[in-house]
Amino acid sequence: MNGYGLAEQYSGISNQRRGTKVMDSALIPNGVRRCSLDKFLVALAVVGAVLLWGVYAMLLCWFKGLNQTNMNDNYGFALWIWADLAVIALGGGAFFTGFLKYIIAKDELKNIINYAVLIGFICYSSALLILAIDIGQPLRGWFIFWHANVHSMLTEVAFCLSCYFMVLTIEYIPLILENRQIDRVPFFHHLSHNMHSTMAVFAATGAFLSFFHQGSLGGVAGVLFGRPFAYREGLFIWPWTFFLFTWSAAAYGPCFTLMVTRITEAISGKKLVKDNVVELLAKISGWMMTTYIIAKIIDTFYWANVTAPSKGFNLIDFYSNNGFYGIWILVLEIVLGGIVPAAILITDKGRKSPIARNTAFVLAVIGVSVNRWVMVLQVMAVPIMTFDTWALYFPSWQEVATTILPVAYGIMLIMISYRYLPIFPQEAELNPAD
Amino acid sequence: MFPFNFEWIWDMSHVVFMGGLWYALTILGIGMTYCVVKSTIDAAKDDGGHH
Amino acid sequence: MKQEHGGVVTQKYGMVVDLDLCTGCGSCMVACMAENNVPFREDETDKLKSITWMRVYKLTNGKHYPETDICYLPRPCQHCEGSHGHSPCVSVCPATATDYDNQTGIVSQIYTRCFGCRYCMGACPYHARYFNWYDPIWPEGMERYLNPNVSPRMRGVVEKCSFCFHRYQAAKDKAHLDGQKEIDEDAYQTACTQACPAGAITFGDLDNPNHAVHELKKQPDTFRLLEKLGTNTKVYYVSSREWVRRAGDNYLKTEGLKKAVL
Amino acid sequence: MSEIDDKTQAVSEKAVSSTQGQGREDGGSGGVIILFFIVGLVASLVVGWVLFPKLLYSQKKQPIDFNHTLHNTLVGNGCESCHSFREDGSYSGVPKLAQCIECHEEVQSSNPEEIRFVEQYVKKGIEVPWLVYARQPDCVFFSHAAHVKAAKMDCATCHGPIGESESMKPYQQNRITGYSRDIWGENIGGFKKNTWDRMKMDDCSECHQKKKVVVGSVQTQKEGCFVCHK
Amino acid sequence: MKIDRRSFLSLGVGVAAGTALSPLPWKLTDDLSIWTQNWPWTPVPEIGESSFVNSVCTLCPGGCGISVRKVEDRGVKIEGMKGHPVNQGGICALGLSGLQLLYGPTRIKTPLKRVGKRGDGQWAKISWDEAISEITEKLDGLRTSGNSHTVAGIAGSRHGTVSQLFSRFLTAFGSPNFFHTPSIADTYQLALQHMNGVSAAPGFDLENADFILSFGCGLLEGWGSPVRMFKANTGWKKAKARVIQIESRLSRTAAKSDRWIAIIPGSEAALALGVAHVLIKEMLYNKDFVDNYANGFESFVTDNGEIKKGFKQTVLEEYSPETVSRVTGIDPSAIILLAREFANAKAPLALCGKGQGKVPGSLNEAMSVHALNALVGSINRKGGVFPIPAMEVQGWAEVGMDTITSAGMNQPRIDGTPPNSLGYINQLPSAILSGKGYPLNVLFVLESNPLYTMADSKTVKDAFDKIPFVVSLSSFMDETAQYADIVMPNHIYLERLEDAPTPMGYNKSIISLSKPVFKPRLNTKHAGDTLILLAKGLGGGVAEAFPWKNFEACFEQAMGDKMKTLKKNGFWVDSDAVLPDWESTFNTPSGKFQFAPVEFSPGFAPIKIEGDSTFQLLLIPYETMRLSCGYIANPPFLTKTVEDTILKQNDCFIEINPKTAQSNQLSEGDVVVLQTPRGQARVRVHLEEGIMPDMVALPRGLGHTAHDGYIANKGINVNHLIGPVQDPVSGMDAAWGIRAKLSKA
Repeated sequence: MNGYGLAEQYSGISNQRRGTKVMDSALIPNGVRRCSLDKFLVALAVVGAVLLWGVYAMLLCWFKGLNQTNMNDNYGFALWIWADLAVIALGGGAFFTGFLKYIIAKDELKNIINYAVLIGFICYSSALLILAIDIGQPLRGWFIFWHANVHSMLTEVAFCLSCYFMVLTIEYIPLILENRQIDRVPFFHHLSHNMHSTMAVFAATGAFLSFFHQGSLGGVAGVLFGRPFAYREGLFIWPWTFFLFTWSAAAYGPCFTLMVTRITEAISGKKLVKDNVVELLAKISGWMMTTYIIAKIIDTFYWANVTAPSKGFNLIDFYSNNGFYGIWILVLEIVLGGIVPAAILITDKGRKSPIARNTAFVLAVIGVSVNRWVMVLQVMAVPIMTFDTWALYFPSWQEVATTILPVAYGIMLIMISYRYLPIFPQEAELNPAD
Repeated sequence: MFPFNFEWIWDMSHVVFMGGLWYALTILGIGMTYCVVKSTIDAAKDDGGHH
Repeated sequence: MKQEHGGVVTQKYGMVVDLDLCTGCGSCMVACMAENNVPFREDETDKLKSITWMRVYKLTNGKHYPETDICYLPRPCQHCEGSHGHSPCVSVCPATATDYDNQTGIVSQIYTRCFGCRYCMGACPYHARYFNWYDPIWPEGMERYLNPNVSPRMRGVVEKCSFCFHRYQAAKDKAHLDGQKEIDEDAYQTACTQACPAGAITFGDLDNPNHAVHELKKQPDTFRLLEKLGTNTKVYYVSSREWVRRAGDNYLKTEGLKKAVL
Repeated sequence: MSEIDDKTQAVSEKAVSSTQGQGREDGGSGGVIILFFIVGLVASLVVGWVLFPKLLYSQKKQPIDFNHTLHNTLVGNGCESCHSFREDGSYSGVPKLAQCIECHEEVQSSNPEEIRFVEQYVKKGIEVPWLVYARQPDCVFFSHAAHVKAAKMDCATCHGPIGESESMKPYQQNRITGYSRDIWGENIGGFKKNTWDRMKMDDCSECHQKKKVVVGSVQTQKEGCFVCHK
Repeated sequence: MKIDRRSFLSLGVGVAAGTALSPLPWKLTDDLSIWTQNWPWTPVPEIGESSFVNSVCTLCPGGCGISVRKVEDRGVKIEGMKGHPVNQGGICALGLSGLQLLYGPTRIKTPLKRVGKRGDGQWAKISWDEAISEITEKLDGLRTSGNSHTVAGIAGSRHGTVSQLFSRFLTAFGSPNFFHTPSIADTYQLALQHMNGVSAAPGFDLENADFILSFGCGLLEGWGSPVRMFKANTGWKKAKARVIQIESRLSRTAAKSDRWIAIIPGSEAALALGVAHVLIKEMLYNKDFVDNYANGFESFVTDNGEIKKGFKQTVLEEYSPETVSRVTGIDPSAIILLAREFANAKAPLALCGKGQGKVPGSLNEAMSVHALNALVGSINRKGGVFPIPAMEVQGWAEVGMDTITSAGMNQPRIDGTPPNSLGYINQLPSAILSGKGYPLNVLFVLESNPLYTMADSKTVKDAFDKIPFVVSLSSFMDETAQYADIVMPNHIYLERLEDAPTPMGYNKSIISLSKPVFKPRLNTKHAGDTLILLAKGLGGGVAEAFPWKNFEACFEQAMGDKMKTLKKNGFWVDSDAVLPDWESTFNTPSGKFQFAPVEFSPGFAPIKIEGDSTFQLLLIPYETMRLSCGYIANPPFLTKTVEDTILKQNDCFIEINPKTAQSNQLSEGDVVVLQTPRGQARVRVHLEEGIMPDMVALPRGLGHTAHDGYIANKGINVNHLIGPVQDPVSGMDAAWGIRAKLSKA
């Protein structure tokens, strides 16, 4: 590698700044424009400050214990686990887009797959980080692997999550290797090339793993036969929520990818992905959502009329006598967060209208997040013994900060990746350099 | 996790579950090894070709 | 009705709690805390963070003055058998830190194995599981009263009632020394049973006709908590008051009270 | 490491740029690379297998150098003469001073260790702070009665031939866990030859599985966890 | 050979491979997780030989036998003693928490002398010799100046050897001012004195009664001997005996009773007489007893020639169900039904003494209830009430009276009661503050905490301010010890030799032996020994009255021949006592039971409690087994069992009927100011259907300001809000509540 001479040339404090700038521009992909380094660093610092706040809260949780949170014995699972489930559902765009691209061979999607992978990588690394904070004994976290109980849905989640994170890393690596400077190293150049050519195998493994861990996350709640609000009958060892979660992650994940793409476009002020790509993914997502929401409605009906009454509950018991969980939440989840975006995205007109399309993405993201919220927090809140009361909880700042931490980390990773890696293959074409 | 772990039993659950796990890990392992080895060879080839 | 399991006699320990006798005095709770090294802090009024393996609930009939009525219900871990030992909590624990033992019918909790994911707490409809949100610290000198038969827990793990299993172990030790194969009914009693000044709690092997619980659980006014969930618990309750029995489970408005399944 | 290149340098062909880079830095020979690999490998193996255990364990001397062999010849009932069961079935473990005094009220021999024992402990009525090699952590319940009385096992099966020792080996304590080294075993890799070489959970379970004591656990189809945990 | 970055890379790969192949990372991972399983700040209890030592619990007057489990010299658990006649193996929550008191931070470690302002908690550690000599010097001065009577003592009880030794100390010193913490037992004793003509405590044969009519007694709230009451209650349930609870609040007793009858508090005597009315009117009373063994049923002529209305006439004229209904708020038909059931029971028994019986209460009420028992013949018979003669110490020689002693003893008591009376501590503060009699110079406080337990704490504190020298012999840094000038810490109950006398209401004379289960762990001294040392320090006649070398000798002499049994069994029961019959046991002038003692006539003179009509609500204190409200403060375990509808963080809750709350525009959890004529406090609202409208209830046992962080500053001490109310008949405190009002904070 060729750094020695230059390092000498640019040594000296007065030259340091210039050197940094040169280094920065050398890393930026060819043929694209990026904002000034100063602007970039300021933005990075702002997000970094938020990240540090989150890190501080995280350290508090690790060193002082989970008393730093507002979780309690009724709310053993709270904000974090919701964030975990939501982030994994939203990161589902990666596996599903990969599945479509590599297995179903929807080739247009190559123009968005990089970003889908990056978002997935962020989501899954965040999920693992949150889990590491959430457990009471982080230094014993590896017991879940070593002393695994294969009957536990959480074991399945942990295994598949970790494996799938490996897949995402494998998918993300070639992207890093495509950096202008790294690519100059022959080994890395070839590695990138070879990994691309075997990607279908990795993507298939990823899809397989995702199917199971998304499902097991649904199973986490569905198998709780002591919690009639969550409990579902199912197929063999899998409760219906297992399939619903997989299906919804596949359906809603791409919406999140598309939403983040749109936000990136808005911030960078550039069109990054062509409309036909967006519309294709939106269409597939829309149909997935449609089928999912039908299944979800059937599930809700069956649960409300058969499962819950067999345990002595009426549907309304789960949505009354408390200050938060009203029937509105069911409407928000199914109608606003399900039927409406699905309806927009399966119609040509809806897909073609940027406003309608973007609204659908946002609604979809809300819809799936509400679903995950309900399946985690409402499960904990509903009283089961007749002499129990509703438990409501409000997160502590430490919980909020540690939940924002991955968001800040994600933004930083996107900023850096976008600046230095050729994430959007169509960018140069759509934004020709003058 | 491994058959020598205290919790391990040779039953359906373990074989299916852990089987799936090791299957996935094996694919990832072989895939990555293949990529690394092939890239090393490719890089060496480039090198040789140039001299 | 004793079951032979691999040539060894198995037991199914359980409790029958007479709610007509229980006065809600709290002795069982304190006996449990004292026996099992349950920690405490200066402020224990947040009951959602306060560890009491045995908790006495106050039930009311929901009627207005002066028709209102109160009943107290002590709730230890119910040691659910579920179906074939798959209690709500046991099958969900990812690290095998909690387990159902067919030999005694007791749901174990291994604190040093638990890594604090709290999934089991989410699974338990009885709130019988408690998380150590805080480091258990005893004021200087007070750690002297700690019982060496029960290991104090550390911050970040789940704990719960063990039916005073260490007392079973102690009874076994004595039986081994005396060359006996089985232990007597009164050789193994939980701390709460022993302390209850009203004698409301009876403990023993539910399957053993020589133990008092065997007959007591068959009383006509017996019920178990949340039977419809299929948790198949080993703690039976008795009450002569119908509203109390009905409070043991959820019923649709149209439903009548069902008899406990024995 | 930084890869700095002049921006003006043309890098349109990836292959070209990479060969350039390669060409410039290719100076090390294959032999050196392999040598460095081996140096790194061997060094870290030495650190891990030799140095690490030395650092990990602290060495403590027993307060008195006790001679088991000598005592064994003087008592009638083997180990149980001193390590006895209490009436409630619990095991007394290391004898208390009161038990030693039965013989050692006065100095019996010219052995300096015995003289020290009598002077420092017996006369002053202070318990000897023995360091117990086999002490399990607080979370473990172990029933000596079940093993010695019911299963009629030999002490040596778990404790080894300590009864034939003439001198007390140093007590090694893990600096991180506080455990005695005998729990993990003398071998840092955890390998063992004899039944008494290690006292970890797996070692207990190994024997229990062989003996097929009871199979009660739903999860492990072995013995219930509470059999050994408290 | 050229070393470049690739060589270093290679070295790194080698190191990584070697490390992975060495045990280092794996063992470290494992050890780190094991480290979390053995955190050095998580205590590991020491193992050792386990043993049980029997003793008796004296945390309350219940006198339960306990069995303390020890591991080597540590106490690890307190259990009920099997075979003890009082508690039969059972134990209450407070008794179970005893070791927290033994090892807890509220213990006083060494004698202390105040250095800062009173109550500031600034102390200098002093030696026992210094403490003794400082006090004897002061006492000697008072004695030689003829002011021996200006020394007073407050004891937790008037029974038991230590209390009697304390009383003896004051007598020998020359002061008549011995006070004790009173209870319903004192009122009962007076009732028995007047009606049965005996000086005795009441024994209730609860176990054999089949119909229990309880006038607000907290039978399951710690009344009498708590564990015995739980056992009795279980017996009643099994024998299908019926319990009727007359109380304004759905207490645990009321909840467990067969019928809860809500009553306007303070009108219990009226109800008792209303029931008597029906019994007499419907001729349901025991004619044999009334005709042959009782006096004063019919009107009679006194020695002075006055015609005195008999019980029958009074009751028939003034206590018809309708009249009584107006006062009590109970339906007339309910009263009639109650009377018929009471009369038809085989062994009916009426009881009084609200809550735990901590307040002596109205003598009228006690006598009315006692009369009710008499009407059905439940006096001196199985399942009834009979006298248990007080056990005086036999073995000690009479106190020799030198001139100073007799001069001092001839002074009137400071509370104005006759020299040999029980003394009324409730009148002590006002007596001190009024400045009418003589000033108090020294006050000794033993096993009691008047600054916390006495009604109207502020006035009590004002009175204490007037006493220049206060000596506490408490084991704990309680409110009174905190306010003392010198603290001479007593051994805690598990460390000392002592006797537990017959508990209140127990139906046999019994003494249980409290013996030192543990060696004293702090620099404390047995209060008995402290008293002996003080007496010896004073020399002369005082020392002569204390001839023992230590308390143990004194105790053995006091126990006499019972000592052997006590040592063997842990308790001594008067098994020779025969059940008194109706013929020979009434020691009244007539030799018969007195329905209408000449001095009194059972009637309903309601105790007027404080507060005018601007206070629209009634505040009543209530007691619970989960809160220790006497001298012993709540240990952490017990506080842990207190519901969050009683205490939340540092706020305590008032119970109020939802209807009353609604009319005051209050809802659950609201913060309000509770105001009474005696004071005000910030509390929170808890809606409770089980309380009469227009009332609020506050638990006793909260609101400590001293002790440690586990006890202090939790809730409100109800004694800040209520004042003592003097019973016009007996002079004892008869307050059952106070008028109050609520305003939003």
